[in-house]
Amino acid sequence: MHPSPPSPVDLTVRIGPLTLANPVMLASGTAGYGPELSGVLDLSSLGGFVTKGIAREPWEGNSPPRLAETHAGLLNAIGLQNVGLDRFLAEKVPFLRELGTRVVVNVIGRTIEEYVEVSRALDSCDAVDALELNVSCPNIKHGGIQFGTGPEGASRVTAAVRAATRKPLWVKLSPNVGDIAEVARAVEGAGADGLSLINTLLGMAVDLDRRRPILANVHGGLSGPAIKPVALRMVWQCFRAVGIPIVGMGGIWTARDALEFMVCGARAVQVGTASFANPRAAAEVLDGMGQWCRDQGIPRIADIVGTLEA
Amino acid sequence: MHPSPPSPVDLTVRIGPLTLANPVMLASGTAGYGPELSGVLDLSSLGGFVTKGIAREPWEGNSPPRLAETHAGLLNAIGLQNVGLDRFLAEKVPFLRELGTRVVVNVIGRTIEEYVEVSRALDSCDAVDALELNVSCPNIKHGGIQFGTGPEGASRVTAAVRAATRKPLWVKLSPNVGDIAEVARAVEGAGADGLSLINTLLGMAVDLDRRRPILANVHGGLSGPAIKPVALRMVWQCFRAVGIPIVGMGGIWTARDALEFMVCGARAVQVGTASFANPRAAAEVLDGMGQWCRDQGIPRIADIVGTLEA
Amino acid sequence: MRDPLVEVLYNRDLGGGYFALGLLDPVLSREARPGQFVMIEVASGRRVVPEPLLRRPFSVQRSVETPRGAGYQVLYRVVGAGTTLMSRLREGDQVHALGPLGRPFTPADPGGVSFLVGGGVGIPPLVALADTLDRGPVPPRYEVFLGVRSAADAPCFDGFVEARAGGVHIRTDDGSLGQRGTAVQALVERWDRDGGPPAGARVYSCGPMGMLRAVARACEGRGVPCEISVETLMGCGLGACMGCVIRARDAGTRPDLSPYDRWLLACVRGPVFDSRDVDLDAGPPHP
Amino acid sequence: MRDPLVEVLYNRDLGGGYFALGLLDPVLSREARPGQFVMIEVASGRRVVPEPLLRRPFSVQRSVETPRGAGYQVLYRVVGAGTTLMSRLREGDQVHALGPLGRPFTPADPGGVSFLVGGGVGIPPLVALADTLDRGPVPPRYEVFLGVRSAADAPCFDGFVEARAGGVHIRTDDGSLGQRGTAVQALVERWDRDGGPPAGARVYSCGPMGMLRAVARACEGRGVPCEISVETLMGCGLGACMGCVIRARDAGTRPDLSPYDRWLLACVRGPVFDSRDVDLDAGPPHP
Ligand SMILES: Cc1cc2nc3c(=O)[nH]c(=O)nc-3n(C[C@H](O)[C@H](O)[C@H](O)COP(=O)(O)OP(=O)(O)OC[C@H]3O[C@@H](n4cnc5c(N)ncnc54)[C@H](O)[C@@H]3O)c2cc1C
Ligand SMILES: Cc1cc2nc3c(=O)[nH]c(=O)nc-3n(C[C@H](O)[C@H](O)[C@H](O)COP(=O)(O)OP(=O)(O)OC[C@H]3O[C@@H](n4cnc5c(N)ncnc54)[C@H](O)[C@@H]3O)c2cc1C
Ligand SMILES: Cc1cc2nc3c(=O)[nH]c(=O)nc-3n(C[C@H](O)[C@H](O)[C@H](O)COP(=O)(O)O)c2cc1C
Ligand SMILES: Cc1cc2nc3c(=O)[nH]c(=O)nc-3n(C[C@H](O)[C@H](O)[C@H](O)COP(=O)(O)O)c2cc1C
Ligand code: FES
Ligand code: FES
Repeated sequence: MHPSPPSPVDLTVRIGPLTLANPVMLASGTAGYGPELSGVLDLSSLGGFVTKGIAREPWEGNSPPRLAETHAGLLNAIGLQNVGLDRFLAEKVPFLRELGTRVVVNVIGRTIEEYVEVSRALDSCDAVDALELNVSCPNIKHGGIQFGTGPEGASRVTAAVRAATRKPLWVKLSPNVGDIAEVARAVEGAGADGLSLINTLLGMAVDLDRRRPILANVHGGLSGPAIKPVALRMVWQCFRAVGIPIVGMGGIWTARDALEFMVCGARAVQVGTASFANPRAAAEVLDGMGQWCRDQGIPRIADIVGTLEA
Repeated sequence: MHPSPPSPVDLTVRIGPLTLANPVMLASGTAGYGPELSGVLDLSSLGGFVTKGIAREPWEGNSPPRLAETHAGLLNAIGLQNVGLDRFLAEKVPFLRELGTRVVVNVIGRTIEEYVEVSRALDSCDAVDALELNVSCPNIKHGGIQFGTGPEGASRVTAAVRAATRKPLWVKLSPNVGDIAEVARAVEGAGADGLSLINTLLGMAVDLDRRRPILANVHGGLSGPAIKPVALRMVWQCFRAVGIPIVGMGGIWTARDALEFMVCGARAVQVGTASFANPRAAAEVLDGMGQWCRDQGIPRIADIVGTLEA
Repeated sequence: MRDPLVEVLYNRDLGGGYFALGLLDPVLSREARPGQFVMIEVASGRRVVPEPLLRRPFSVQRSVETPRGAGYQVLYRVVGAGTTLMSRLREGDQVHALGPLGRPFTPADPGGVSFLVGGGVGIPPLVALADTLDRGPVPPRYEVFLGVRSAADAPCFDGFVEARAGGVHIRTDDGSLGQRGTAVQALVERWDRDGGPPAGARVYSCGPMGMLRAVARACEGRGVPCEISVETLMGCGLGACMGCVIRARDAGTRPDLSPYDRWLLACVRGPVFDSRDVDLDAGPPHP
Repeated sequence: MRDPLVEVLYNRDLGGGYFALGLLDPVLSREARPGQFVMIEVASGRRVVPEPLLRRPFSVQRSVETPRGAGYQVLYRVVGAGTTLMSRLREGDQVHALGPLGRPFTPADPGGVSFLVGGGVGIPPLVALADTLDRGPVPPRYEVFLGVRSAADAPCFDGFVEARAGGVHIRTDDGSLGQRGTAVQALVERWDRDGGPPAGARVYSCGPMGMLRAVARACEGRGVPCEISVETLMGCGLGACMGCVIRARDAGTRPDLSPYDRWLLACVRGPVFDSRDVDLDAGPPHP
């Protein structure tokens, strides 16, 4: 046991050119556009905020039911309902600008051109600190998924967006692939500044008595503690495969979960589904991380990144 | 509500040429070679029994720790420790011959040649009702995994084994792929009589305070209720992609879980991890399935296979 | 918005699978408006990861005063895993209860006549509304029409058993209590008998989807403004998950409507909607 | 093999994080042999999928007779999620307890002298062994050497506080109870003082891995047969999962050994092994 150091723990982390006050962000699609959780949670206390996916045009999303609970998990098939670029800039950005934390915009598209247009428009938006390309949403039939399942598609969209923006560019990969490290390397080669890992696992739930899928969309994305072992594995695999920083997520519920991701190589983490069960989850995760560092006598949290002995 | 029919429910199911007395089997690697659970469970009451994977030579397996619990899941990295073909035939088959249920041998190999040799030797073994090719074990570095992650590898090993045996041939696929239906179609084309879905998801667990992986092998296979949504999705995808029968598994804990797999297209099911928490789980699942059919007025359980309206 | 850890004041078994849960929360007791709801952490405590994973939404039925302090009551029916766990809560247990959430009913202007039409566990928010009307500046003018399946569901009437301004009309599907029929039939019969709804009539309704459809049809056909409270499956209650949607009326054909606005978030745009704003026939808002 | 749903007779808090759990099971009470264990469903009841998912292994410490019938006792220490849940069991609760499992100790032939060497929660199976020896046909000849960290761990001595044939020697790491030192040091000192182990000496040991290594070294150096009971992480207790392995001695270099037999299943080949059969240094049998 180390004695608790008197000086506070340095919680800042750097993701490429971007410095975050601490490693905890809210994950895309689980915290709306900002105002939604701000009544219960002081967003400025967090390291960053990731918006719901933004497309060039507004999207309608899927029919309900859009959610189904599973053991230690949640299936969602929102279908990327979103306000679209123009309304995002007009209605959502003013709030985000005052947030007092890093703002990351999750970008979606049906075609490479759409990704590029959204990214280009955001390039000149001072309120935006980074872009997170969602090449991995499993909920739309003709949507991003085709880019995320192979290294070629993922690197093509990455390269195209790279050329359209100087903002830090994170690419959020799909876990529904055979070899995540291969995709990670391809995306790194195409100019990504960081990787967000992982999006949801493609899953399904059944209403036995009615013999129907519970989700109107049939398939949905599995999130929550159930997927944490898969997420940790992918973060570790990618950490060993690429040099760019990794933002880890998937089932983070407690500070220890988040620290496990960091030890496996994540520079920062995102809290998603946990916010539904407890809207202050991200703040509690952050508190617990600082406390753990103090208890362990770790002066800078960034020092634990990738320290797994394996 | 239908009145309970006086006649008993017909629980038999057919997997290609093979008739099972009922749809419930014990999954490979979770019930040893037969004797292990037979003291607590009447194996003859089940539809079938799948052995631990058998290789041409005995395998040592991985160092411990080999197990790690996760939320609603279990990671294992046994590494396919097994007695090898000769000792299997000499020591294990006599017991299996008297089992009074269908015996399926799970076959593993490091090369196609090894798969073929084991399968050829089992071809002449009357105690064996079917082979289940495990092209998907994630726990060995130079093992089966390379066959399972792509359609080419999986169909090559299937075709080679097909030529070496007349026994019904089930191929057990890895879920760690981008497009399971593509692999399923390839394997069907190569002569498989059935598909077993799914093997474990590749995952990892971390001992935070020691900064080490919990499993000595670092990675392990995730099983249990956590993976059920992924398994149901893959069964449904494959059911729509191929014509050969599917044996479903992955997190089956209750009769309703098993019935969900059948509604999604599984002709039969296997109970794995649940047997650890409750060694009579498979028998209880079977009882519950019969009861549900009676309650629903379903005379033949085979009629519900693939009846999902989606 | 607050998400306090509140104390269970009581959790009364009302019979028939119905319970009344009292929670200690003076702030919410004072601030909640009729039709608003709370998201209750049903599987709190013991486990890091709860099962079920999500909280459950419940209408605030009424404020309560107890020796321990002010709070509010939720009336609920045990239907699944979450409500089963809830039914095991005991006095002194603590749960997180986020709220008050959502858009409340808009009480009628003084002089109007309100018709409160409720079915089953949709009745509780109407109790809150009636309590508010009773406390209003002018003598309230409202009438209550309630329907349940049978006498076994009588606990749903909790809060309307006492005398109310304009009377309470009770219907059961099987006639085992009150008259046989539905709440909406009773409302329509009353209007038909009176030669139509009175001037300044407004309807407030909450209940199963079939009832909401019927009440909306009855009101829209007669030009009566109608607010309905819809119950969809809710992930967060805050507008963050987009899981709770209900279809906007004529969503597919209105050129003025952004595709984004075709599905409305019931937790923040509702649960109370003007019946003309939503399409109750489009896709099940809930399995 | 049986997996009965048994009733909790009692679950006594012994202090210091130790508990004594009594389970009603006349059959197991009669049939369990010293060193055997049970797999207890710690997270039974409430939830379809338990958390933790797996059962937990515990040695049968002793048979008990109660007004309710015969049963057995397990002495355990709260160390994690499973034992925390276990500590909440109450009289009358029911749990599945699978057993008796595993290979027991082989009590010495009459005439031999047994040395029972236990540490911490490895002491309970030695109570079972001592009880068996006490019931044997000839006056038993055995001595007990026990070690724990400090006086706070005294509950581990439950079952050895009463007088035992050849005396009970107690050591603590910090000297806060009995003499300072370890159980193995005490054993070795005794032998050294007597000019070596007596003829017909046998050692039975259970405790932390470090202690088992020391006891095995002491015995093997002096040609004393030694049985040790190892605690590995167990998935099933039945030989079905292959999770619980311990390394066979010289596994990598023995040409007679099939690769299959390099890792031994502790639940069926053990938990009691001849110390010469296993390699206690190869890989942590448990994190
Ligand atoms: C704004 C709002 C206010 C509500 N107020 C009350 C109330 O005051 N009293 C009360 O008893 N109930 C109320 N409900 C419904 C209540 O939330 C559900 O009954 C509860 O979530 C069911 O949880 P469960 O885990 O027990 O059931 P589950 O196991 O989740 O489901 C059991 C059955 O109930 C159905 N169900 C689940 N959730 C809902 C839902 N949100 N709406 C309709 N059906 C559902 C399921 O489809 C299933 O058939 C309200 C719902 C909303 C959205
Ligand atoms: C054959 C056998 C007999 C046993 N008899 C007893 C007994 O009589 N009394 C008793 O108190 N304990 C006994 N144990 C150990 C007991 O099984 C563990 O303490 C228990 O499983 C821990 O469960 P948990 O969920 O509380 O801890 P976990 O949360 O699983 O783990 C907490 C800590 O304990 C360690 N641990 C977990 N399982 C084991 C294990 N099997 N062996 C060693 N360390 C472990 C973990 O590494 C971790 O550091 C026995 C184990 C075996 C294999
Ligand atoms: C309801 C819901 C909506 C989501 N929407 C998005 C989205 O718009 N874009 C995106 O990249 N990820 C989206 N995700 C995925 C999460 O950002 C996150 O990657 C995933 O849920 C795993 O983290 P968790 O287990 O902590 O939730 C969504 C997840 C949920 C549960
Ligand atoms: C401890 C363990 C060992 C396993 N060994 C094998 C094996 O040898 N061959 C195989 O094909 N699958 C093996 N599996 C996978 C299971 O057969 C099954 O596909 C998987 O566990 C999913 O089912 P479940 O969630 O019901 O356990 C093993 C699983 C576990 C948990
Ligand atoms: S419940 Fe989450 S957006 Fe409405
Ligand atoms: S505990 Fe499963 S094989 Fe030993």
